[in-house]
Amino acid sequence: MTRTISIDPITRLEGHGKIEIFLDDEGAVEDCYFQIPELRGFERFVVGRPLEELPRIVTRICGVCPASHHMASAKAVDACFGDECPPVAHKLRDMYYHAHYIHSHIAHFYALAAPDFVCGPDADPAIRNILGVVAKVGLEIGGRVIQARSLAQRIQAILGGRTTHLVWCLPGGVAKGLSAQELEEIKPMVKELGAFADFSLHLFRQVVLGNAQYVDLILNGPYTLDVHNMGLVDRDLAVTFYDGDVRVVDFLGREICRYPPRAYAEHVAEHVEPWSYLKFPYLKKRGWKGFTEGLDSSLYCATPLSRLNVAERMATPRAQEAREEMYATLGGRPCRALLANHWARLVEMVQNAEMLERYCADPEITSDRFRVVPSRITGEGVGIVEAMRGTLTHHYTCDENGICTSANLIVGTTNNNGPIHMVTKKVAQAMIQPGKDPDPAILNMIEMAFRAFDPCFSCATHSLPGQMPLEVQVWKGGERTWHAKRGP
Amino acid sequence: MQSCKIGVYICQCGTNIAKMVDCEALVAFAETLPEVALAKTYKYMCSNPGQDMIVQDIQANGLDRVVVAACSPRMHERTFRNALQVAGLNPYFFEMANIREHCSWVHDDPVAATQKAKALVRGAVLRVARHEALERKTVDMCPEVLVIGGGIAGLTAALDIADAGHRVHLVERQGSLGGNLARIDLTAPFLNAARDLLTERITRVTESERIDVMLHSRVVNLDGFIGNYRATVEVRDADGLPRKTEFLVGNVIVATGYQEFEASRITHYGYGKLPNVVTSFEFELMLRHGRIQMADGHLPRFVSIIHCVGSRSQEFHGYCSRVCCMTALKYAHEVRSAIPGCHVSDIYIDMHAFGKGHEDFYRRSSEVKTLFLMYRKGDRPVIRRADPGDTCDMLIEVNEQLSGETIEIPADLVVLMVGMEARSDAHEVARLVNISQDKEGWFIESHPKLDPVATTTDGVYIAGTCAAPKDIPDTVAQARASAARILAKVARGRIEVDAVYAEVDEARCSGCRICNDLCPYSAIEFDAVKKVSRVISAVCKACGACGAACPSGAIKARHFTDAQIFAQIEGVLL
Amino acid sequence: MSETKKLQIALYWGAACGGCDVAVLDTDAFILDVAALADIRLWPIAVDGKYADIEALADGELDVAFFNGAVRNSENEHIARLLRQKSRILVAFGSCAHLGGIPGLANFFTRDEIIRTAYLDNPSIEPGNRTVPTPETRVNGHTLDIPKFYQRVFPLEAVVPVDYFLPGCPPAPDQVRAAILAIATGNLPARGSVVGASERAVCEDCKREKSEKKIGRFYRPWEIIQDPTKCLLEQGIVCLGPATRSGCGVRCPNTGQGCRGCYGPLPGVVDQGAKVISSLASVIDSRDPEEIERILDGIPDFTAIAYRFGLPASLLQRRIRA
Amino acid sequence: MSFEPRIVGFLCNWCSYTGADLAGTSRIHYPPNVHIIRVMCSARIDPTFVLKALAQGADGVLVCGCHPGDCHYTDGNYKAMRRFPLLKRVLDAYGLEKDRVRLEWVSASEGQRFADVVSDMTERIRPLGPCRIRPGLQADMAER
Repeated sequence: MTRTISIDPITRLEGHGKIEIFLDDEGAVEDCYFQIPELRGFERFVVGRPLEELPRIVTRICGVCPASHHMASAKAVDACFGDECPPVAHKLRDMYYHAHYIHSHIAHFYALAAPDFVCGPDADPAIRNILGVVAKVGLEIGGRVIQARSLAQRIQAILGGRTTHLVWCLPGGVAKGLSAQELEEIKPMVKELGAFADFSLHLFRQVVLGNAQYVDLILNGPYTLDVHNMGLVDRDLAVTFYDGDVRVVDFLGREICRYPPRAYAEHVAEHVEPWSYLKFPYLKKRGWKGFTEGLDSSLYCATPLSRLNVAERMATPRAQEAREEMYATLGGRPCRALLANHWARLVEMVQNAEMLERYCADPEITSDRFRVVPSRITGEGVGIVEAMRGTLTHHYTCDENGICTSANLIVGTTNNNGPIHMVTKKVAQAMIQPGKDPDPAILNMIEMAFRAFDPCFSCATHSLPGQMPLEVQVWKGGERTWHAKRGP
Repeated sequence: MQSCKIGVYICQCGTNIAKMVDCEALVAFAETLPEVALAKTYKYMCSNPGQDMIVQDIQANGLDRVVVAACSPRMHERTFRNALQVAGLNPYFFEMANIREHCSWVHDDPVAATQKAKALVRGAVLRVARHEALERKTVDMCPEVLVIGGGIAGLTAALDIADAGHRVHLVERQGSLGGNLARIDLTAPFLNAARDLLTERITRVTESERIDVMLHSRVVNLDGFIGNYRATVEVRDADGLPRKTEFLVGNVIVATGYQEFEASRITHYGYGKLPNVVTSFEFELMLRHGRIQMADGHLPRFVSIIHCVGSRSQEFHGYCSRVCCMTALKYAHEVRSAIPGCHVSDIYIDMHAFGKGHEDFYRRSSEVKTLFLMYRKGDRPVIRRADPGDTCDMLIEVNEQLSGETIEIPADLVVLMVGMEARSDAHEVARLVNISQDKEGWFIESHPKLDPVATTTDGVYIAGTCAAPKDIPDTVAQARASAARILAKVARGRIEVDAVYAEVDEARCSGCRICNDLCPYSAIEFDAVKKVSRVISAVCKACGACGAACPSGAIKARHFTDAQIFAQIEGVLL
Repeated sequence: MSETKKLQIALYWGAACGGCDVAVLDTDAFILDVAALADIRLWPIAVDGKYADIEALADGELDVAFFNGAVRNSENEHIARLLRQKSRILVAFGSCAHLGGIPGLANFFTRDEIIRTAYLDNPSIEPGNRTVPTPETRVNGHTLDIPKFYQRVFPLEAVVPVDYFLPGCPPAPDQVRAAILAIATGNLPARGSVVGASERAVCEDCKREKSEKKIGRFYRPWEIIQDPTKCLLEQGIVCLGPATRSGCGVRCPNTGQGCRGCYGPLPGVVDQGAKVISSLASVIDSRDPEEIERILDGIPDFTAIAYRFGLPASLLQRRIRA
Repeated sequence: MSFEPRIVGFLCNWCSYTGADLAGTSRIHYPPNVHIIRVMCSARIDPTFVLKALAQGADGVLVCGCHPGDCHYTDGNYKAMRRFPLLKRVLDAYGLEKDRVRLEWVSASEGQRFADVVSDMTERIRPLGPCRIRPGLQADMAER
């Protein structure tokens, strides 16, 4: 008799996830499925729309990382229009994107990851949240976190007119530039964010690295996967977010491939399972090999840690220092410990802050040459950016009037669908032993695994990044024999 | 929405409706509709007993909404609104369902017609439940009148108004008064001299202190609304230089007359090519000069008169020009008197002699040995130049209907009875004063039978042949009627304007200014301080364009609100 | 009840992007006030919770539930019904719950067309793939369920009665703040009302200069460099501002882009897109049918602009299926 | 029973409604499928009315105004003329058959023309069958 354990929904990641665990007669995990129950169909319903509308439609794929979709879309549209976007526009977009990264990383680190470390993985779930973090670190620090996130949002609003669901990019550039006055307004904010990024690293060292138990959890828990890494790199093979080539490196650090965005379809394909609305991307040249680890695997992760793993260096000096510290502590590059993603996120945040400082000092940034009227329509374009949660691809074709004729999207979190499915099973197998009732701690274990990916199923499954109140149900012969839940 | 008590009345219109629509079934159906308190059917709802029934039911049963399913609202909406008013109910709590013109008269299946009538009644019932009480406003009535056109109609109207003590602005395009009538010698059938009819009037008009005659002038703009029009007239001074003058009037009479049909359009009559083919107006000129002669100065021995030139034909005008038959008889009479022994032939389709004394005139004309030849519509006589050896100038070939033979007759002079047609500039006038034209170009009356001098624009009246061909008595009657209508209104001093107009809910207006340029009457003004648009209700003509266009739903077209029309849509989709 | 009971609130979603929750986070320090003011019983982005927790509540136990996202599948509907049952006040939060939102553009297509594009006809799909997700799958003898993907998108109101609508994609944080305070203090308009938005159109708050309108040509936004001081519409750039409630802070026109109507129609307007048709076309500067068509050609895909956020709540709701 | 299209007609008061009245006084017979709603001017016809009628179950919608240049309100019909093609584009995007919605100019003197328009429209809609909008929306609710 098979027993089924159902974890439904996986809220704190995005609401719309479900895990089914099937036990064999002995009570050992036979199968485990991570299911995404949601589809919205953006790839279909952007067809027929004028291309310039796409960047302002696709933001609604994800309200958490709308700028990622906006930028990837804008770049794909630029390509369809013959890539005439002036350099200042690219700089402004990149600047915006760094601010967006900071806002998102702050939200993730403090609201989602920090409760585990600051409050402790065993803390009462009722206080294991951002409010609990504030209670623990004090209102002053809590206030500073909220303020830093707010500053990052404010910089975006000044640059692009809006934060969530911006409408700023259009074929040929951006709809508004940055005035000298606005730049002066931004400068002190950038300074504060730089200081805040350093502060966050400091806090991480203090709270996490200062606790041997946490370090052990990161390095030796069940949270490693032998799959490959994907991320964007610039010409110097440094970490980059808005623009670059895609690089895939295996878990031993060897380059599998490096390609420009337009070649994505030669390198990535998506597998479909009938039991999930979310597809499973894999390395196309290797073929679909199922949910397997190892050097032959065709699966890869695309996470902050992956980005650091595929790159040879950071693009800025303080970030490079932070990166070196991280790899030195975790036993070198590449790193396979999924929980190290939290650290990688903070390293990235330092680079984001430094890049903002760099743009603030760039005399060209307030130029009024932020837009040109495009002169041609070429018909096809691919735009790839690093979304916070993975490599994000938008691929469009259009007719001679610039009307979208097809669209294909491979969204950040989707890249990680296979690895998430696998790590879920791994954790389940570690936690569910034959003859033993499922341990309620399975909830937390799975939650922490997920949180490492920061899976944004708004993007992929289309719900929210967030807490993961889990519910585990064990079914025997159609009857629920065991039930555990984490609730408020 | 508050609940209401609706009375539904199904008019049988004698048998006009009842023969095709099952009125009893309609009553039974109406009784099932929401908020209908009672439903009745009656022979003639528009009759006094019919109206009384409504009044009594309102008073006895506390009805607060009324639907009458009968003829077109264009016919009797006003009648029933008045009945409501008599009963003390706001007249806008009324709606008509048109089950005659739009139903019983146009369908031949009683079942389908009854079904359609039910849908129309349901539409009216659902609509009337959403009607609102509307209050009519009154505005001052300027007693001065603008008369456009100095022909017999314009002159007559101007005199009546001036005689009543009010100022008239008479605008005439030509350099003299009199219009087309001034081109005519004697009038039929009593053979009064046109000159006698006109001279007395022209003298009185030009001498009147109350009539400001503007010759060589034209109205170039008319703004405003009944009681309050502002006219701009372009006047030519002694040197022929145009200057503009502006003045206020309360009402306008359009009496711009007609033009004659261009005879050369019928090529085989040879007008313009054959020297002895003349139009009736050219013949009038001969009569006025006292000598009927051919182009070479000789007296004609054979005169032919051809009727219906441009009238009653498929290619030109389908209508009858009304005055030509009698004028033709008059010509026959005058030719015979002027040139004894001259052979007169009268080539006609039918002889229209319907006016007072006309038939008698026809009989007398037949007695003066006029040769009457009847041709068929569409089979016109053919005129050709006679051969050199012939004793006449031309030969006319007619397929004569009474004898059934093709007859060829000699002619030295052919008179073409050219019909009347709408002036080629009638369109400009129509736009200027905002009235409609029918497909022939004639101005359209408010109602062809019951309101023949008013137009669809309040304060603008039509008189004479600008509305349709007519003879002098009809023209004069219409002129005096329009003058009387105006005088009656002027006498009241103030004028009630329709309560149906658009209004802006300022709390909803964002000042987007979409509507600002849409109003044909410039009734929408933008308040730059409050940043809202506003409708000047007295100027608004209730077309509803702004209401439909307002993207915010801030403009309400009163009595044609979205809610009312939505309800009617729902209702008619039975 | 002897002591003042804290407000019991829940925030939950259907087919959503998460932007609405970010909008709540964007109220910044106000969140702390909310925490003091209310018990957040359910808010997956920040507080743990799941279906079973909602199910365990007594009917009407929640004072307010904020539902964001549209109803796209059976699971969304299930949650909507559950929240309706458990809450005294149900608020449709954001454009998707209010009008269907951008996911509602899917109503121009059939379910099969969407599935086909996502899983069969696209350049990165596994070569030879013929698998599509299905509500019930047997794998290794196990049954796996996923929600039923509906033929079309519904706004929340199509599924359950809604007490208030808080529009916007996403709602402006100021409006969220004001609406939550209004609810907390019981200072609410009649049920069924839109809250957190103006009764006037976006133009009211738009600083661009406006004059009488006559449009001789429409431009796509990339076709001209626009004058930042003048009304976009007067420059021929399609803007739904006149037909859209204000409250957003004029975010898009201030950025130099036309409004797309996320705050929905004005009070009493039943079909926002129809009002856009009517107003926009009325001010076209031509009386020649062919020229009018040419001018209209300047707005390709007009329908998906006019109904960008409101297709599922429009009068016709979706494309007609064979 | 054969399918009888239900058509809602929006007619301007001054030309088209009067034209329809003239068809009546002239006893010109035409099919009973059009149910007329009177508005003062074709410019009052908000596209919402057309959509509303379709959503309420109309199989067709007829919009009639004065001939261009002949509007009682000077140029109201030009507003209708401008809105209509945009509405048609929208209806096309919704997948509605072209023949179901029609704009015609009918003057006060064109009773025959009004009758012809109604006959022609009825005959064009008949083979299309009932409009699928309303049953489709009802089916959506049932399908959930």
